[in-house]
Amino acid sequence: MLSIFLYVTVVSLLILSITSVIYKRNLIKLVIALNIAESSVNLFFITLAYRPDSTAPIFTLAPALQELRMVLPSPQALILTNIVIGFATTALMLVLAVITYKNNGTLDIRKLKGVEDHD
Amino acid sequence: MKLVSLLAMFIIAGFMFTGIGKLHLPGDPAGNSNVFSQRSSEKTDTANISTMDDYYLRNGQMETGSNNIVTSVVFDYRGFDTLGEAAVLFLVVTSISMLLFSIIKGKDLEETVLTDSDGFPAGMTRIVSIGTVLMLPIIMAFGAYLVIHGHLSPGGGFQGGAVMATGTALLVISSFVVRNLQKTYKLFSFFESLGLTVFIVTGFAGMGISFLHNFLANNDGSFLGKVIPLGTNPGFLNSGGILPILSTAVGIEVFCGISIILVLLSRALNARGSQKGGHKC
Amino acid sequence: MTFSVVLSILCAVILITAVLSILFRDLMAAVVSYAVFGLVMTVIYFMLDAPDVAIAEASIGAALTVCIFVIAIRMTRRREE
Amino acid sequence: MTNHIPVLIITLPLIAAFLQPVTGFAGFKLRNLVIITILLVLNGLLFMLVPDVALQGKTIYYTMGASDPSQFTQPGISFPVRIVLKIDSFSLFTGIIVGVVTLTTFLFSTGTVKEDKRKSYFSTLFLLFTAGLMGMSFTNDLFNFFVFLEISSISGAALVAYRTYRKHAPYAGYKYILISTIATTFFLFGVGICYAQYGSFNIQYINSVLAHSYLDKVAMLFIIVAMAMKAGSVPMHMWVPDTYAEAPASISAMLKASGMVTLCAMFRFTFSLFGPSSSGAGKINYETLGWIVIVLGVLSMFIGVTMALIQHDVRRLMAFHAVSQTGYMLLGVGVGIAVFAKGDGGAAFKAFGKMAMVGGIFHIMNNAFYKNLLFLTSGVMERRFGTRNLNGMIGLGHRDTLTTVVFMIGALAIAGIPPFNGFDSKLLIYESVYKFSPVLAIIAMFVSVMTLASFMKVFYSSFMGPRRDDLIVEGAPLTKGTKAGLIILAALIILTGLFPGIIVDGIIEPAVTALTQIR
Repeated sequence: MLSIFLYVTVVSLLILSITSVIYKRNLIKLVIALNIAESSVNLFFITLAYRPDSTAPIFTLAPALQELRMVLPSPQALILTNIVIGFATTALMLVLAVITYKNNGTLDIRKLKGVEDHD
Repeated sequence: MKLVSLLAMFIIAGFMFTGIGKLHLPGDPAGNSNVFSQRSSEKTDTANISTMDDYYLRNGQMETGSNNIVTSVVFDYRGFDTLGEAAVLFLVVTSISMLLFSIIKGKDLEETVLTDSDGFPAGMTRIVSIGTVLMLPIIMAFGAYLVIHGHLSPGGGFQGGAVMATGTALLVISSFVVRNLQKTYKLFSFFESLGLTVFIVTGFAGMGISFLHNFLANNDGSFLGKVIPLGTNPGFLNSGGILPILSTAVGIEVFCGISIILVLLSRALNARGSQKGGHKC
Repeated sequence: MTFSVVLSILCAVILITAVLSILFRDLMAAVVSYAVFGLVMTVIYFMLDAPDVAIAEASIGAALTVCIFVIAIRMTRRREE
Repeated sequence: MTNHIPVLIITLPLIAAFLQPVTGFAGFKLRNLVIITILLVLNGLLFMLVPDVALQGKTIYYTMGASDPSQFTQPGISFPVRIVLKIDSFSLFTGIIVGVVTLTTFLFSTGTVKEDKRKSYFSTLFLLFTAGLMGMSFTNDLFNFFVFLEISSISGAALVAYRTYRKHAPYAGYKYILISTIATTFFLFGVGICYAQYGSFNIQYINSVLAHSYLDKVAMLFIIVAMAMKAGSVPMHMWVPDTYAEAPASISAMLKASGMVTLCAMFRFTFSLFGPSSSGAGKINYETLGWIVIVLGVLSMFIGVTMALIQHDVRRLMAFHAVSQTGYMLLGVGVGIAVFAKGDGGAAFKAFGKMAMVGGIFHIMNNAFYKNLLFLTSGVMERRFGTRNLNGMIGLGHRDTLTTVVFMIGALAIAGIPPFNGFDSKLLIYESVYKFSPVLAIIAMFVSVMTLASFMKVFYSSFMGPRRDDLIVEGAPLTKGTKAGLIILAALIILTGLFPGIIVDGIIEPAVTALTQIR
């Protein structure tokens, strides 16, 4: 039950963000949408790693039990990497959007369209 | 065109929603659920292991000398990914410098900030400035703690570096604009490069065996090589082999990299001619 | 049981904040909504036993990303056309 | 040291890039020299591997951080727990393309990209781009592939926007990174689904336990859509012309190489990841998949060349031809996929499917060379006339003999005229595709004729005609590095065209064998 909730959230976030990438026209709004897509991937991996009645994979904090269960460590490690990569991509996209605004005076994709031809 | 992409999106969504029911659900544990059952006391125990994560959970502590298995995966088993990730951050910092130095020009580099009579910046109220000054040491100390204790408690290079960078963000939003951008930039950029170089040199140091080999772990008594007991324990700071070194290198790199991004962006915001069309918030 | 209920409420909050951050035409409001999204995401990560990821998400997703978004919006214009 | 070659190939450009803030102070001549040396060393290392890997068919593994790096797994367990690099003939082939293209492109860019403060950033990003492409070629780990994909796409986007003073360059960079981010998100979803089932990220291990379940097909959909998006195949080709047109000429060439590497990765995922596993027969319907790839290929060929015919902007014209040429490779390999796992024990594959694949893969290499050359010459044209519009160019042939000659070579090669390399691979594709379906072969020939027409237009309008020195904006002669880049590529095209047998037997055929495991 619980897991279905999480997976449905993941897929809904992905669909929401891709649909808004298709329909939104503001460059900064697109960056927000892509961030949401990235978060959905992160949530997907963390959900994959989860096991009920377990502890975090850190022995310092773990209870001294005989029967020790832990969540899976490798998706968490990958998501750490992905979060930093996502931040980096966001920063670059925002800087490109800002310079586009400085050059063209608009952030609207429709107004930027069709200007690539001859110059 | 939009309709086509939307249609494609819905097809993919249909696949995903039908796929959910078939996914490995977090209720049924793949592999061995009990970490220590039938675990022999050898350094590497390969009996009764069916998945990669089982291997990490059962052997990570003894092989890398790190209590935090996530850190041992990040810096040891999948250290090459971490190198690539650090390269991505370096790459973005380089790109942003390249792009923003076309906006930030000449005089903007040494622009001085308006200050009030006590030397605080004039942009925000005194509460914000003093709050920043009080908060900053705490944030920095917490970040440094996260970096250094990465192999013992939650934390590590990325998290610590990012927390320390929120200190820079605090400075930026409370209008402590950096006085001499050129010098600050060079300093940060030098330390960022240094962090990365330390990382890759540590990787090459194990090259006698293989790249990024944890050659310092479990050398009893020597530098960072303390052997830790199996199971729950408080942990030792001088264990973990190359993990603390890599973690510190990445921490420095992430802190300096994100700081450069923030400082350059805020300076580009205050650069002449960019106020037009901007809004105060 | 409490765990499941809290988690499902948080999932609902996630979806609502995501939709709001897409729908708001005022970009600053959208970014604030995105910050709430990041914070709730942090809580979810913590509940799913991922403290390492939670710390990273708290500092990067909820603080630093929002900071650069705000700077970028101040350099351009605040409303969508 | 020889068994460390795989890791050296990826880390050498990384180290050089990380030290750029230090070496950048030493002056630009020294910096360029260091970078050229590193790229030469990379090529040398790659060719050192050719005898072992391509000719003898060995596979080299490199496990990061293990006590014995040349083993695929550790003793006692059946799956790898660390990141493994794998060099077989196919990844070596990809690596050689990257090596040659980066070397010639950097040589070219030493003369054409203005030496100023920002050039130091340019060379850093260039090195990281190289490292990303090399990593994509050699890694055998899905998440590691993702990281290198991000490295190459972010550096590509920043380099596309390099000339920020141009009005639309930043927007072109934005488009590129937007598409790349969507593609990488999809890719990561596919990786997650694979991980959810098999608990591993290693391509070879996943393939050995693949169950061909429904989820595998979903994962395959995600991964292949992501790769096709990034390679610029037809449904998602709209970003290609804008991006290629606004980038500096050398970066257009690099983007093309990146597209080729992505395409190679797509083929590798089709065969090495989702191919029939050693444990059981393939249950994924390869014929349908092959037909999807073929249809994408034919559409790419046709739409690309039709759009190219009406362009007046030389770079956009070449970008549309890039889309069209991608179609040939998809066609060749698609035919191979369609007959790959048919029930006749691989007889159809041995009869003509393998030849189609050899043609498609050979075309990747040829295309990387001549397309690179054409993009570089378009850079020279743009520099001379200060515009990309064909109407503003005339009579360049009177001044730049070298440029004229190499452009002619490139144009004839892309059109598939006999003594050049485009002919050899296209002939292989025509012959084998004709056995599969004659209509497809006829379409391919027709597209080839249209390509020739389009390049003749460019040649007549910009190189022929009266000498007009008043239109020339920049008349400085080409530097040695620039000339060297052009000449090396032209020589490679002619050599490959004259002796296709050596290349096909030495590199391409082993690559296809390594990909499909069918001898």
